[in-house]
Amino acid sequence: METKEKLLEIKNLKQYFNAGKPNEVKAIDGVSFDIYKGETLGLVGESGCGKSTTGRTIIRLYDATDGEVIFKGENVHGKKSKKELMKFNRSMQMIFQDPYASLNPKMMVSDVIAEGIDIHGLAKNKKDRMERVYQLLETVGLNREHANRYPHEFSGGQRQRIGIARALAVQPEFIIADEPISALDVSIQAQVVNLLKQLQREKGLTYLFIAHDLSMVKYISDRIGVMYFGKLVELAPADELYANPMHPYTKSLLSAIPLPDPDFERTRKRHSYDPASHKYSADEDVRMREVNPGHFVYCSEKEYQQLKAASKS
Amino acid sequence: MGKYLLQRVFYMVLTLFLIASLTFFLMKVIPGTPFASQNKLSPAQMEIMKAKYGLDQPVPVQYAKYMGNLLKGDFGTSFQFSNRAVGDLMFQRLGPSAQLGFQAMVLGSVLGIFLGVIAALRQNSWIDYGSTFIAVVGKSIPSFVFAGLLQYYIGVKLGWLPVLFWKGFEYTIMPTIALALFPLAIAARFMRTEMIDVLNSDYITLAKAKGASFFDIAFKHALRNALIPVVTVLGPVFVSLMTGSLVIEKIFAIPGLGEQFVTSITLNDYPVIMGTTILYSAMFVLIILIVDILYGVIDPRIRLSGGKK
Amino acid sequence: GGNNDASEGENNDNNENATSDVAQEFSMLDSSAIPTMDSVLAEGSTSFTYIGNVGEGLYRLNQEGKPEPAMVEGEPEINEDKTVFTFKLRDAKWSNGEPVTAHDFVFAWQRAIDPKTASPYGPYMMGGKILNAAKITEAGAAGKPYDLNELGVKAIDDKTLEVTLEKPVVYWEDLFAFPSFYPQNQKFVEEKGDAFASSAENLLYNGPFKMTQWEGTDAEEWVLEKNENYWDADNVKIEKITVNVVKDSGSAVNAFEAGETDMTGLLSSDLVPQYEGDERMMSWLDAAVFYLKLNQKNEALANTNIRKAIAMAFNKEDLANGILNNGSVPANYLVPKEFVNLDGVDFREGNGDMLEYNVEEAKKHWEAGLKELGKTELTIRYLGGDTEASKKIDSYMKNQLETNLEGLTIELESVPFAVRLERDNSMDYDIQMAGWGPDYGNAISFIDLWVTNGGSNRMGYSNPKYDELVKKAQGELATQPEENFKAMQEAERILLEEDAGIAPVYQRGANILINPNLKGLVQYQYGPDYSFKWMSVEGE
Amino acid sequence: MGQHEKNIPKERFSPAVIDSSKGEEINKPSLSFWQDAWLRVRKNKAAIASLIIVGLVILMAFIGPLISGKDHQTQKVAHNNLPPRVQGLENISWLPFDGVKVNKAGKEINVYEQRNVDEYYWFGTDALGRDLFTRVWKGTQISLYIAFLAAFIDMVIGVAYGAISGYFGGRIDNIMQRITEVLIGIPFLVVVILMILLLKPGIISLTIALTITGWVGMSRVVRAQVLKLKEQEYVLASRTLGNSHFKIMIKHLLPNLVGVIIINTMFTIPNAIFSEAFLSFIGLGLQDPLASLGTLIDEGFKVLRLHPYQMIIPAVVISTIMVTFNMLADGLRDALDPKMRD
Amino acid sequence: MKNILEVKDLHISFHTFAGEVQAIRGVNFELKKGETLAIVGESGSGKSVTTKAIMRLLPPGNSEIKQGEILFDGKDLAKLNDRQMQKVRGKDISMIFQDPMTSLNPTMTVGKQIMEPLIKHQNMSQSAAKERVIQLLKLVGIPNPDQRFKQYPHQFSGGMRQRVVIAIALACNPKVLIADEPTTALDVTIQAQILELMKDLQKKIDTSIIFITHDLGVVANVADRVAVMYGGKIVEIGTVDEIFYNPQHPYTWGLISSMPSLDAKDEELYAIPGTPPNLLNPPKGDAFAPRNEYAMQIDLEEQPPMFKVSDTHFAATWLLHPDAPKVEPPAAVLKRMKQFNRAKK
Ligand SMILES: Nc1ncnc2c1ncn2[C@@H]1O[C@H](COP(=O)(O)OP(=O)(O)OP(=O)(O)O)[C@@H](O)[C@H]1O
Ligand SMILES: Nc1ncnc2c1ncn2[C@@H]1O[C@H](COP(=O)(O)OP(=O)(O)OP(=O)(O)O)[C@@H](O)[C@H]1O
Ligand SMILES: [Mg+2]
Ligand SMILES: [Mg+2]
Repeated sequence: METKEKLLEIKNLKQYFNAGKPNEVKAIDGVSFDIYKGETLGLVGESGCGKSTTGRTIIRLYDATDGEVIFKGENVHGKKSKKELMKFNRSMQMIFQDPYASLNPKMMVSDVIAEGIDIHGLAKNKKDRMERVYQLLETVGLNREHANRYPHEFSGGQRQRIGIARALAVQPEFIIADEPISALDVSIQAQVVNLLKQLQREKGLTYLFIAHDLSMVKYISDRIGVMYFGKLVELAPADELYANPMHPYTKSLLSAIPLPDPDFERTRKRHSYDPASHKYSADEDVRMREVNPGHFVYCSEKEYQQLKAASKS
Repeated sequence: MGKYLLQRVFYMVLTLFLIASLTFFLMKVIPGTPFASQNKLSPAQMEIMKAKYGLDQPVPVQYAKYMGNLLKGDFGTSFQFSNRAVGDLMFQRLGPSAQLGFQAMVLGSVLGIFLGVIAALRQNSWIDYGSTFIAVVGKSIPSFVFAGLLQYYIGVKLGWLPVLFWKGFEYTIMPTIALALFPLAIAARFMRTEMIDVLNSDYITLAKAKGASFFDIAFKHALRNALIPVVTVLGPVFVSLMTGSLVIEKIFAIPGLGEQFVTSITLNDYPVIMGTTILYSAMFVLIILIVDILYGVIDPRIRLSGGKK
Repeated sequence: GGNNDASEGENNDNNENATSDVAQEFSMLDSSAIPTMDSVLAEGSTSFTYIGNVGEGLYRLNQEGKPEPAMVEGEPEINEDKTVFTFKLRDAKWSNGEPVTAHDFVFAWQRAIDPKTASPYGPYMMGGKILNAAKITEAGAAGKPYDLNELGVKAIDDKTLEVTLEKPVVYWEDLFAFPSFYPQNQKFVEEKGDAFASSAENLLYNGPFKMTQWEGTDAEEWVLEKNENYWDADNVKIEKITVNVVKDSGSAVNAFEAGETDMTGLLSSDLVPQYEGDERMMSWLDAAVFYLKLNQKNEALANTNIRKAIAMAFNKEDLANGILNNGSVPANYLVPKEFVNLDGVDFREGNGDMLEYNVEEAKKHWEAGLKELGKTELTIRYLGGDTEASKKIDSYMKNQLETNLEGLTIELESVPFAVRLERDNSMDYDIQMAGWGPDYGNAISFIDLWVTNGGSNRMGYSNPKYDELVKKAQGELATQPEENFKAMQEAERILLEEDAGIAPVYQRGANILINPNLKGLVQYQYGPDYSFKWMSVEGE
Repeated sequence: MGQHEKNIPKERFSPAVIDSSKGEEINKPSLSFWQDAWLRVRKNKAAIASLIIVGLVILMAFIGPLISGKDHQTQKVAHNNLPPRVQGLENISWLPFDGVKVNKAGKEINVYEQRNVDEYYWFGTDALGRDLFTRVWKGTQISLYIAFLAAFIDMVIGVAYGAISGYFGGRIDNIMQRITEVLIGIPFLVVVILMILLLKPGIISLTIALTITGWVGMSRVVRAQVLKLKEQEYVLASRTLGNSHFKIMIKHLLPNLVGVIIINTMFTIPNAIFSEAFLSFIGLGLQDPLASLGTLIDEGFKVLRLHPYQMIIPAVVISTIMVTFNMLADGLRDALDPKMRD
Repeated sequence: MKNILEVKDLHISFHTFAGEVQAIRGVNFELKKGETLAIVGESGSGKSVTTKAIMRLLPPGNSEIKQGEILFDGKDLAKLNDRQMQKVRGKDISMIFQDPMTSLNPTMTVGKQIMEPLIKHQNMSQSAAKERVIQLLKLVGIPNPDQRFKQYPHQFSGGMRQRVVIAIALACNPKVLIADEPTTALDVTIQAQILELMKDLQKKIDTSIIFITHDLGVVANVADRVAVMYGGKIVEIGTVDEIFYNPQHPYTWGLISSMPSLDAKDEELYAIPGTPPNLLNPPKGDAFAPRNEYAMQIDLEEQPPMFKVSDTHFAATWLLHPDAPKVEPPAAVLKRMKQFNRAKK
């Protein structure tokens, strides 16, 4: 994995809402990780732990309170000229969760998809523009006839694919997918996941895949990060995380996911997680530590030693 | 909560200051003279008159003086009513206006809310259309027409109620009814919309699933929730009612603020115009604050967090 | 009014019988609050009316509207020049029992002229008439020192008042009957300080009535009760009058119909036709005349022909009878009908109609005027009022003028009263409908309006002949009633017939509803609107 | 749930040919947002009736003055205060179009015969002898003009103000909201009077005056809506694509605000008409000979007992306009408001 | 076991301006005492409508029960009037909805909301009801019930609110509890807690539960029997093991194989192509046919009847017709079937 090229480096990223006010929310509180070119990094965690905020801060929808996001060697949040911004906007894109809210109900599908093409002037003329739209529609498994219909005429899965087509229109390298399937029917989820995988293969895309459905995340991701209350608590290759969860929160999370297997469910044992169980003292240096190669856990030095010992045995 | 209130009060004062300043300078731009006998006055006399009311000084000086006095609670003296402190004048007249406004508000909003609830419960039935119709017609008949007809038929022809004046409760009935039409119309219309909205919400479905009766659903569950937005709309309406309705006060000969205000405007009685504007605005921001506090009473979500969001 | 003395006496006798079973009290409506009860500060007819009923000056207007001695006992001594008057005061008392003295007059008059008081009517009524009044005002305005004792009024002793005029004044009795010249008790005024005249308790009364309830200048209700200390109290029948303010004329009528009041304020003209022929409606002709002011600063209106054309081009008859329909009469004059007479001959009889409605003539003048101006069409601004009534009239005027004078466009501007005053003051208008009600019973009250640069002129009218006549009427002819009358009639003729300086429109009719049981109401054409002194309530 | 015993021909169990592209076929009728809204409006009978009546009133406002054959400002004092009389209807005594007036004594008199008038004044005449039919429709024209102009400016300022305030949020929003607070803190009457006094009295200053505070309501509604909309994912998507704020407002926010804007406008219109009538009452309305329904009602009210038709007719017209606009607004809201959808 | 609820040949339509939506087109099932029946299926397949029909909570304006019976304790709920139905709701049958954030009245204290059905159906006094509420709150695992009683919904977290809703539903010990996606809006960890709670409570008061969900994992966790709905019909019904390990309907196959299994990584997920049918004009034949890769001619022409697989297991697919060709289910399903057959042996 060391040979892989770093596409994105996130360093000590912080995002506080209403900073300084009584209703301050530390949505992200010092998160660091890297994303390598061509991989899929899954991000899981319970609702409100800051997953979406992380994604949105990376793509500059929010101005980071602190920390850096370095994309291909450049700080995303630094001052940028209009041209640089445009370039950045082309290389990083986002897919959203809600297939209903993510498409402007008053715009025709062709205009939705072509929005990026128009903004970046990618089409030579009207005909070229439509050609590109048709091509994108086909890429995501829809057909040309859909171009001049309105979003509300589509099912959730179809809408989600339109959203993907919109993101693809500017030919990005990196896509943040914020729970792209959690609002979809089980039978439709697979369509979208397959599409994402296929696109990754064909176009060498890199994904940050945010979800709370761990089984799907495991299926699609190379590595998985687990977030808890604005902090990344564990980061490991997908299989490793499942096989060998180290942080108690990860363990609890894994134990809570129901599997479509009655036999298994009958014997399931749930672990609960109590953050107080760590008993960190104030001066302890709690941070991400690499317990196994590529497997990072948020822990104190003491816990680190214990984990290290446990994983060896 | 305390801090929040403090902040609100600060904004209130700031708003009032801006309004006072704005009105003051606007007042200086309006053409016209406050001296009714102007065309009988010699130039020398005009000088003397202006000097008496301080109108001979440069505008910034007048402004500074006015604001200084205002801080001391002194609104100046009226031009049209000699010897009369604007403060006294206003507060004395505020009484009848406020009473009338309050009565009309209570009558209008209670009836209006009732009408709106009924309309929403029987959406698209003849009751619904009927109450909408009443509400709209109520709003579209100019109040002077309604008040005039009321006065003539109830007061003169039937002799049920006194025609004019402000001398006791029975004197307030007709003007209250005439004035109540406006809040009634507004309350009815907003209530209907909000009620329909609320009736479609999940917790109403859950209430039904609990086996709650029609009555319980309408009045125990839906009403209070639907009231929250209606209160916002009615707040400013309340202020405008409290500060007096020119038309109603004129027709029923009520010594109120509204009628006084218009007279002062037509006579260019600057101190009264200024004073009334400030009073009106003060009541306005105060009522907004009260509405916000009222929100808390109706909506526990706001009560405890001390502010929206 | 109009009852003669004999019948009045009979009435009084009858009333004495009637009083036993009918309460001598009534209620009435007025259309506005009393802006002030301080006779020195008063400037409007509402104030004058109530001040006039609770106070009294050297003279009082009688049932015929003529001044007769009131606070004075008998005729004054008048010097040769008719400029120094020595009055003997009668034994009268204030409502608190103190005597009314000559000092009270001196105090009030000095107070009225004092620039510190800034009274609007004091200097207006005194300036140029009472010795040194104008001088004090000028000094005050310029910020120079002045001496109130220079004013031509002196108390020789408690009961003797000496008044010195600047020059003879024909209508001096009127002047001394006017509320601005009423006495005030120095001790009382100074004791009360700022509170003086701020409510019923802070006033003293020397007239037929006293106020027993009045909470201040914006009070909407007040009560007058008979003043037992009044010197002529024996002749005052009414015990109590309750007055309420109702601004809306329609509401007032409703209250009257419902029996809630015995007398309304003036009816708006819309309501008058409804009561045509009704015994409850009392109508009379006001001394107020309405006319178009033609601003001669305007190039076109500087042309006499154009002015004449305009003055003759509207049908006054139709306006008065068809549109106003409230007893108003067309005015082909400036000095109103039934206002002043000399030995029983009305002013109007000497000076006939002028500037009558005559389309033919108007057109001729119009053509001529246009030719002189070298124009074929004119646009003229018309400054109108913003009340319903004035809008109707203005609209009619516009229509008439435009129809009858080809090429004329009238631009109507309806503005509130305060704005009109200001525009008038700065002469920012072309044509304006204005009216004038007199302050004393002499034609000069109208005639002196249009002297060059006069305070009320404000339309650039100037004619030396006219100025000369007015000056004579006020000066050397002041003591010769006949010549004086002639001079004023000539001045009016010049103003209207020669110059068409203004275009008279109508003389206002006034109407109120009054309970037929109420007798003896007297209306005045200047100063107070009414006197209640001689009223009584009759049984059914 | 019994087993199916019927014998079925074998060939029917052969694999079906299914066009895979058909899998994504949409067989719902293609309805754009507007078609959909129209279908909903159409279901609402009251709204449709209102729409038709509004149409008729607008039509009459324009052709009424033409078909009467009379002018709205010609005065004929000899013909003043005539009650309505309509050809053909004049002999139907229970209709108020027979030119008959009841005098005080309760006797009916035909004013037309009494005054020797041959002409027919369908709605009668006013105090100056002007034809009321023409004046009523001219007045309707003006009332509608005022209403629409006020609504238009309200729409432009209110929408822009609300959208900017809501979209940029933060400090800008705070300042802008304070400004509106100050604006609505000053009594409507003061603002209006100041406007009318500063500008020349007349229809334009009236419009501006009505507009100055009128838009605040709109801006609040729009702001609230924008606050919601700007967090919508399609707006975020557009931002990640690099769209400018201005374009986002135009392309994404505005079209989705159309519903609330229309609804609000529908409420602004009767309000403007109403305010104008109120201003007429206090004498700050239009300049004669222009008349609006408000001024006509005001004039008519003064002589209600003598000439009732002078008020009743314009009052009926104004009430009709108000009722229908309000009904229409209700219908549109039900149709356009996403909350009201199933 | 006794059937507590029987739904027979239920047809429900909605009248919309676009036409008649035939949301439910002949649904049959029964619910036994004490069991949990899970209903799974495509969004829009009619799960909620079915259960709302049982509660008679369909919007009164535009919905219509066209035919069929809903037999509860022998009486047909479809024929009750509003007043009679009010006595059933909350007492015999109660319901939990998907979104705990919106299903509580924001302006009423939590205690009051739980008390309401107690006072209404069991004529309890205020104080007795209050005591019971506190008991209930304890039962659903809310700490400090005395204090919580007086609080408002917004002072509760999502999971706690759903517990409150459950407390309301269970207040009168209903015979049937309908839970329409009760955990979809919750986090997995909280979901797990709620599921455990429901199972616990079911044991205690022996209610029958109808549990609607999309999540097959949840189904595996809670259900005794499972009904699979598609296009307004039940297409397969059986015990949880039968549905998971021996599914017969191609739609059930699709559902099961579109879930990634924890070990399979690189193989592509099975995706059901196409979109659900439009119930405005439902297809003549099997509604699933256009998306069914095993579809036969007859599927397009005629709706399949319920074929019996076992005493407890039925499926509506022509593939079960004796004359139909034998087809190979997707790999993921095959694997499960093998496991099942092994287990059976
Ligand atoms: N614009 C905002 N202003 C204030 N607080 C915010 C804002 N956006 C998010 N938050 C808060 O930040 C925290 C993290 O939110 P975020 O949306 O990133 O969570 P998430 O992990 O994506 O949750 P979910 O799984 O529900 O999508 C939450 O507590 C949320 O309330
Ligand atoms: N009020 C309504 N008016 C018209 N159609 C409706 C209405 N309610 C439901 N439907 C239709 O009935 C069908 C079944 O809906 P239902 O809500 O039962 O689906 P569901 O299986 O519960 O789906 P989900 O999993 O999304 O909750 C859908 O096609 C839906 O469009
Ligand atoms: Mg999120
Ligand atoms: Mg559902």
